[in-house]
Amino acid sequence: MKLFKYIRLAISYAILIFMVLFSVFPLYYIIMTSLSNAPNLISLDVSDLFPKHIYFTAYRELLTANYYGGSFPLWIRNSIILASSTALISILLAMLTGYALSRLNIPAKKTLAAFIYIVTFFPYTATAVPLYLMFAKFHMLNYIGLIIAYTPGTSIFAAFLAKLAIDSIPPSYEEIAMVDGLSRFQVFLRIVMRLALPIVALTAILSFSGAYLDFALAYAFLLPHISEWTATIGLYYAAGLLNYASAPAYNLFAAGSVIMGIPLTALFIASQRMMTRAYSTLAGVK
Amino acid sequence: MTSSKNGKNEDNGFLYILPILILTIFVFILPLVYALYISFTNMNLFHLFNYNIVGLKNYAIIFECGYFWELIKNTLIWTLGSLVTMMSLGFLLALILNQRDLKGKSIFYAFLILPWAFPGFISLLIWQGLWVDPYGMMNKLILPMLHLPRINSLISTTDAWIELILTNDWLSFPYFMTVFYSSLQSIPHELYDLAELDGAGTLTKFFRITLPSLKRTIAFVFITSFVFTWNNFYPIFILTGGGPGISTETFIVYAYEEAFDYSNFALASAWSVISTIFVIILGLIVIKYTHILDSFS
Amino acid sequence: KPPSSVTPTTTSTKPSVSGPLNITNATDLMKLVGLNSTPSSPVTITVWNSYSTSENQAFNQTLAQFEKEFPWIHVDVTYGVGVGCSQFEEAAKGHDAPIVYRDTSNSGGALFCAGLLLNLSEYLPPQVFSLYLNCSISDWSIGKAVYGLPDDINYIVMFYNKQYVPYAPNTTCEMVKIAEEVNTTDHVWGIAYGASDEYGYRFAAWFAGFGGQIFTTQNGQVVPALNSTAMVDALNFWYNLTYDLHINYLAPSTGAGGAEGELFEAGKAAIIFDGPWDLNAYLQALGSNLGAAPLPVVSQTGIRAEPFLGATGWMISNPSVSGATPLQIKAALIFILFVTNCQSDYRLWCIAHDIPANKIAYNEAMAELKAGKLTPSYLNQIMEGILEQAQYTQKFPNIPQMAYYWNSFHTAASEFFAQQINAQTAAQTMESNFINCLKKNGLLSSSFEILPLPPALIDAILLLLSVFMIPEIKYKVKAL
Amino acid sequence: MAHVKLEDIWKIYKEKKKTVEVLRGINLEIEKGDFVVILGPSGEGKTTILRIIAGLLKQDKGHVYLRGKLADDMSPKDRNIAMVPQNYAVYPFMNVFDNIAFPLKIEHVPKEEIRKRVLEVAEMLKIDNLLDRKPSQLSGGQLQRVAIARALVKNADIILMDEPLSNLDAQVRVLAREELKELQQKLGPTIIYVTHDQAEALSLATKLALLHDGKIQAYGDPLELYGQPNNSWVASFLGNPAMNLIRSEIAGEKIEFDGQAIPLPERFKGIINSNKVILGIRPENIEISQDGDIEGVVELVEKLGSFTITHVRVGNDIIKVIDKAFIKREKGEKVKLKFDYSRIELFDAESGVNLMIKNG
Amino acid sequence: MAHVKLEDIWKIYKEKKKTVEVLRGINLEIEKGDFVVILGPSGEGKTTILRIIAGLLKQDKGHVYLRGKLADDMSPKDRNIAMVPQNYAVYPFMNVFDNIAFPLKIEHVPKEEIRKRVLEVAEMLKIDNLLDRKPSQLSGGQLQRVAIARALVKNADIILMDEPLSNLDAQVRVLAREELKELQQKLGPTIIYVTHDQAEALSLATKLALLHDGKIQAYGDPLELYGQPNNSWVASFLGNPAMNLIRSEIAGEKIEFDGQAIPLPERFKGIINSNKVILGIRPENIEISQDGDIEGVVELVEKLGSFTITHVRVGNDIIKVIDKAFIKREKGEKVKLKFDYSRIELFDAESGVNLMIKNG
Ligand SMILES: Nc1ncnc2c1ncn2[C@@H]1O[C@H](COP(=O)(O)OP(=O)(O)OP(=O)(O)O)[C@@H](O)[C@H]1O
Ligand SMILES: Nc1ncnc2c1ncn2[C@@H]1O[C@H](COP(=O)(O)OP(=O)(O)OP(=O)(O)O)[C@@H](O)[C@H]1O
Ligand SMILES: [Mg+2]
Ligand SMILES: [Mg+2]
Repeated sequence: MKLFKYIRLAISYAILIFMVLFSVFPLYYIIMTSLSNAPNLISLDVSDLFPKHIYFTAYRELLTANYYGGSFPLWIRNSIILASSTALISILLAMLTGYALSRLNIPAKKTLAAFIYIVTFFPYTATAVPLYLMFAKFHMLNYIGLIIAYTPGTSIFAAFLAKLAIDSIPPSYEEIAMVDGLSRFQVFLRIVMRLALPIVALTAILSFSGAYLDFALAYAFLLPHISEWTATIGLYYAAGLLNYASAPAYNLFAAGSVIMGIPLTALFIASQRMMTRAYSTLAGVK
Repeated sequence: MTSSKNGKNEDNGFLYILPILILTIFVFILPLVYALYISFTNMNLFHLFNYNIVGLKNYAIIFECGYFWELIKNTLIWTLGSLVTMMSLGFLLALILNQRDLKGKSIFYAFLILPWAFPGFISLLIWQGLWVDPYGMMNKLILPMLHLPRINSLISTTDAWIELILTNDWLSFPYFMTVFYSSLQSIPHELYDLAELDGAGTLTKFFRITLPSLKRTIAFVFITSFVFTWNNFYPIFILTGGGPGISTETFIVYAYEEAFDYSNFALASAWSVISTIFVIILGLIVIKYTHILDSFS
Repeated sequence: KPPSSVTPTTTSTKPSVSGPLNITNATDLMKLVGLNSTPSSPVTITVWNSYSTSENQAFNQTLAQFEKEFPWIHVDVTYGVGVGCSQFEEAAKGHDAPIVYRDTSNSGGALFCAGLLLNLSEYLPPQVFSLYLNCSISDWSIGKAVYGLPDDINYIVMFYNKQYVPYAPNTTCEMVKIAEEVNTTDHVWGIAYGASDEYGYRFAAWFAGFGGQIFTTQNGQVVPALNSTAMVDALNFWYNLTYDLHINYLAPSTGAGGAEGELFEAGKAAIIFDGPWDLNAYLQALGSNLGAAPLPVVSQTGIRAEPFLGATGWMISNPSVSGATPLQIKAALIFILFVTNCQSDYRLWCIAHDIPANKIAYNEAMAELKAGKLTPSYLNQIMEGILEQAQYTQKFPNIPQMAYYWNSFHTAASEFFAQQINAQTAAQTMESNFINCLKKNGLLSSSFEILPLPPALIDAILLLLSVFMIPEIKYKVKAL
Repeated sequence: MAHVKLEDIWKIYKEKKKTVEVLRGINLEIEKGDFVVILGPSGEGKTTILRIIAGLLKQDKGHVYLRGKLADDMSPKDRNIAMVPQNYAVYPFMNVFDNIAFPLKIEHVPKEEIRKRVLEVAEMLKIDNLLDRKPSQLSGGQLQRVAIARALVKNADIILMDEPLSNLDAQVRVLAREELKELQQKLGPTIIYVTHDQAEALSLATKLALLHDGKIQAYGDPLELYGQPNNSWVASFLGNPAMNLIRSEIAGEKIEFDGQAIPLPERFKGIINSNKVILGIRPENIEISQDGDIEGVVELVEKLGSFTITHVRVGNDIIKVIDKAFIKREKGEKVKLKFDYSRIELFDAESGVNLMIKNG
Repeated sequence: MAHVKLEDIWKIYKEKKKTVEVLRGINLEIEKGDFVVILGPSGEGKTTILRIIAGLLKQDKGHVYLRGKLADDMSPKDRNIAMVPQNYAVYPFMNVFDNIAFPLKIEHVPKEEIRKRVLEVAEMLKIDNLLDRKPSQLSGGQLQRVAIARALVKNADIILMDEPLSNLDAQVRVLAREELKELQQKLGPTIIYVTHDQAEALSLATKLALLHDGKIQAYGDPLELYGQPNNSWVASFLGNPAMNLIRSEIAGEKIEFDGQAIPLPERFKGIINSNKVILGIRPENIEISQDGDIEGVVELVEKLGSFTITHVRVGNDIIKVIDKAFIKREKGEKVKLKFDYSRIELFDAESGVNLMIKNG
């Protein structure tokens, strides 16, 4: 009994440690690349894993260089604004939809739910060009357009989780607030969203990182104005990955992604506890 | 589920789902209808404006081109291979983390979600470098250390799949781990107590309680991730480019090439439409047999 | 970074102009496009610029000068446009294309054939085109039409590491011998060439060296000619180096950013084939050990391996996709003439080592090299090697058919180098893939008839879709 | 003028195929300051009534009047009602202070005023030392006080309470009940209180409403209803153990059942016209005693501390008797039962109506 | 030989910084066929005890003996114990049949045999018509039967039940209680039953164990414990309303409190050596009567149907009295109380020990 327990724990820790190494190793590699000045992804020796010199040139360049009206800090700022707005709107949409599906009367609810769900199965390759053309027609090749294009996917996915989560919240929380003088919508904002916080956190993370890291759509929409670029586009450009007529500067690319990774990782770690609860309503007791 | 019963309100909820409906129409349905329409035309770079309806020609091309079935097979290998491995890996880690007597859970967890929290576009490039045979660390250090044969995706289709799927696993296991971890935590421990009392061993408990309890979770993430992986082409694009030959090329990679390399928008749309019909059929089968949407009735 | 001594200041090194046309000042330029006086109201032109970051340093100087000379033209520049035309196509389809666009000549060829670009020969006198190297302008012509003005030419050359390679091999036999020696004595790869990750750009040089041609003409129709002994030989040549002699490292990715280049930079490969665009990376890594020379003569055939000569350049969209007014077109013409004039082109050479396409700038560069003016001095020899290659190049086929070559080649080649098919099969596959692609896209008469699609069928498809999505309908259908 | 008045309220739930008529014509008039308890088995629609009064649910038919005014079209927030929901619904993400202050914050009461009122109510309910805690750190009893405090702080004159004590320990429940009663007497609001617990209903109510079958079966003084139930359902429902109900026949001056006969009390004479009746007598009104006139056999003895319930088989009926705590009886023992004839009730065998009330 | 024996069981939970000693030396001997109820307030460790007996939790100190054998190192499955957990833990994803059959399936009982035994148990518990249903389609009462059926089907001779009736309606609960009792009498297993509901404890237990402060405070026949609590905590806990406990002083032959004095009953004479005591008397052993000798004022009247609890203020103490149901009393009325001296208990004021038991 005891022995079994020790063996089980030993195996568990072994797997965990192995997996942590597996997870962290490529990231370590990225950080190292970002701290080198002769970017080399491939022909490293094992001894090079512990570099003798550390260069901050890539960071310095990214943080100080001006690219004809754009600069990496500016792009990061743009990205954060764009991604946060996307996250906010996705949350709102997901929760609204989840709330409606859970609490309110909607004709043909199941059909509607299945329908909007299945619609998201369509691949980007099918919708990319039409989407661009449509948005061009409506003069929405800008942040608003991007936000509109980003939100529904995550929102629909999250709405399903939100629905299940709201199902498991006793309605009396809302009712008491209504009796106390809030309108239904205010109740939704102030009470329901707060009670379904794990789903809100998950939605926030998924939609934030989706918008924050997107390249293809942002590039198509925002290309003309360098000052409006997002960090991803800027990074591709600054590191020379958009143009074959220059060798890619992987150290810049790595440094940029490390800088970009900081807010994202912070967000993940911060909402770790929420995320580990986000799916609980799916499991177990119905 | 009395809560949803008692909580139901007479209010018309239509207003609440109107925003998502409008956006869905705008962002999915209209482009889709347009894509469907394009797939019946000959729109390409040379007929960008003056294209005509060519009927089912594009679909005929697809079925006659000879690699349709090869692409289906590849897409299934890619999708199922990735999904099965990353779900199992995520599940295993979730089970490990869910042990009550394990210490340092949140620290392990924080490290383990890092691949998810890091910009994927650079991770893929790094992985491309790691897999280079014999110079990348995977082949130089890790695989030899584990006494495993080296992997070279340039000369072997099997190696190419291993490389693709392992990389995709790295990118995605944190998500599955999170999902399963959070679901596992919500299974009442009394269920296990009781089974243990009745003489259930670890395996019995796993198969008779854990798995059935997570059925809904598994179904839900399976179907969403199935679609996502089916439609995800960046890893293939960056790591193997579909090679050797077209042995790791999937529907979507192919459609992407048609659209963006050959500018044949019509054919690309037709590929996408066919691909989508496949996902939908598979998706509906999963939905039907797992009753995943039942809680919406 | 380029050596600082050659960085020009706009005033000091101004190459003298000679030739049939004099377009060095603003009024000349305006006259050339038919403007006799400065227009009363300013115009804005949109410009998509696909320069790399270092090229943009030169471009921005040029731009500043341009705006000073033409204060009535406001240039709205979009930086960071990728080469390859998909972005432009989307914009064009949305009638939102830029007025001026820069891309490679083969992208431009496709766009021109699609009717998205202006035929410049209708707007500019023929003498203008003789300002550019003939090879570069021919890259930008289809038949009599010229659809863009080149600003650089490019091709691949052989880079080698002098530490391992005592002299630049002139034939493949020499190359193999050197590589074998490097292999045995220095224990590094003789050659690094990612043949299986190739889309046929580099390989085209070897194909030509074995006597092959990508296209031939049959009954007046352009058809692929990949299924030839030249292709089989060329493939087997590289196969032999890779698998029999083990002197070529089959790299998974090409160029300075790929495995090829990185091995070369790290001193783990002696020879690679790459273009001058990656020169900076190699210079930085190898310094005076870097050597450059033309691709060798293929010993079996006695023919030189000739790379594609490509040219990037500036083009003007058809007003139907950019909505440009005649005045804007004129401004655009002035702009592309200006950014490809000798001064601007020379500036690109100085700052980014682009090989000039402008004759005067090219000659100036050559003269500089001859005089050994570049510092550090070893750079002169490298650049000479690079420029020497220009004599041994083949015309880049800029016909629309070319777009379908790359993937057809790649698929079969990667399979071949994975040892899954033999060279004959690979050559056949390439060709049949190529032909299929052309047929699918209507560039070759095809067996795919236009299948009639009766309206009832459309209904049926839509119904089918809705049946999958909406259960209610399913029941109704059942009831029927 | 009734403070709260329900007039013929109907409520029908539609679920998939079937419809459930939960309320089928509820009429209720509640005076200001009443403590009305609505008692009924689970699932009979008690919560539904409260939600209709609060405006959270719309009745299908009938009218709600509040303070004399028709309230059908008032939204919940305009009805100035406070509510303690079935599960307290104390917001888990706010601390106790914020929970109590929430209704005031919604009304934009000034900060200082909020503080004052929250403290006042918290002191009254003896939770002023818990104001910083999160709900997860509170026991059931404390949670319930917070919920009540939140209802009181609004100074609403109508308070709805939905089984507020049902989650509490037995001990705590009794204490809470007493406090609640005192509070109501002190502050004087109209309270409508819903429960399925009789002891609670009887000890709290100034007026008791019994809900069954979608109708109010009885409404009035709790002890009167207890003593003289107006129909056999009320008799069988009210009281724990419930009233013994025995099918009997009137044979002249006798009531006969199970082969036994007891004299028909004087007060029933002349008003009985059917001869099949149901005899009702409460367990506490039966004594096991040698001079009893009904013979039976002890079937089961339930010892409950302060008293014992003895189940006595008489013919086909089981008659429950409340016995002294310390009497020892064996199963199978033969006993004699003595009814307190003055406390016998008779119900119509068909309609279940109390014959005394119907005819008297 | 005890069927189940707990010997000095200690259990300490470590949580982040603080450790909680939940069980601090539990001793308990349970005979075969006993129906032992462990009664204690919420959170005192009742579930913990059951889980230790079942082997699901390891005690930190002490031993568990099952059927005379040391069981400390037996795994749960070897203990042959059945259990009904606090929330039933009916597997939500199996139907009723599979739920009941689960323990048998694990033991690889043949299919036919499983069918037979499940049907048998299901019939016994009257759930044979529900076998196809999913748990989500069952009511609380039905769920509870399923949980019990699952425990019975194993034919284990030791069954642990953790508040199995706590989720049920008051009415249903009383019925379920009776059924459970009959079932135990019929099948004869040893049942260890945990609850915080006194009525349940008193009516079910053949032996009652009171848990408080990590110790068994009292163990024995429920009515004896009720009648003669061995310490003042037991007295205050057991009974609803609880025993009146009044701080008093012994002054010669008198017991004095609140300015009143009553004679010291004969049986205490000679065994009292401290003069500060706590006088305990149950509300049902006090009568309000003219010939009472203690004077008080009515403070509150709780009418509970079958009886009334009158709170009488005597000096600083409130004394509760169980009164007839129909007596009307007003707040403020002056009354006289008559104690049944034979039922008085005295406890030590310091240790709370029953002086009669301690010394006699
Ligand atoms: N939204 C709804 N749709 C359908 N049926 C409902 C709905 N709400 C309640 N019901 C049904 O109406 C009946 C009355 O419900 P209600 O909650 O008012 O009962 P209750 O008396 O408060 O019960 P409890 O004592 O269990 O709280 C129940 O049978 C319930 O199942
Ligand atoms: N795993 C644990 N870690 C720390 N403390 C625990 C743990 N399990 C229980 N406790 C604490 O031990 C005490 C006893 O818990 P237990 O569940 O045995 O009580 P209980 O008597 O069954 O209560 P209830 O009547 O509420 O079911 C409680 O205070 C509880 O908070
Ligand atoms: Mg209710
Ligand atoms: Mg417990």
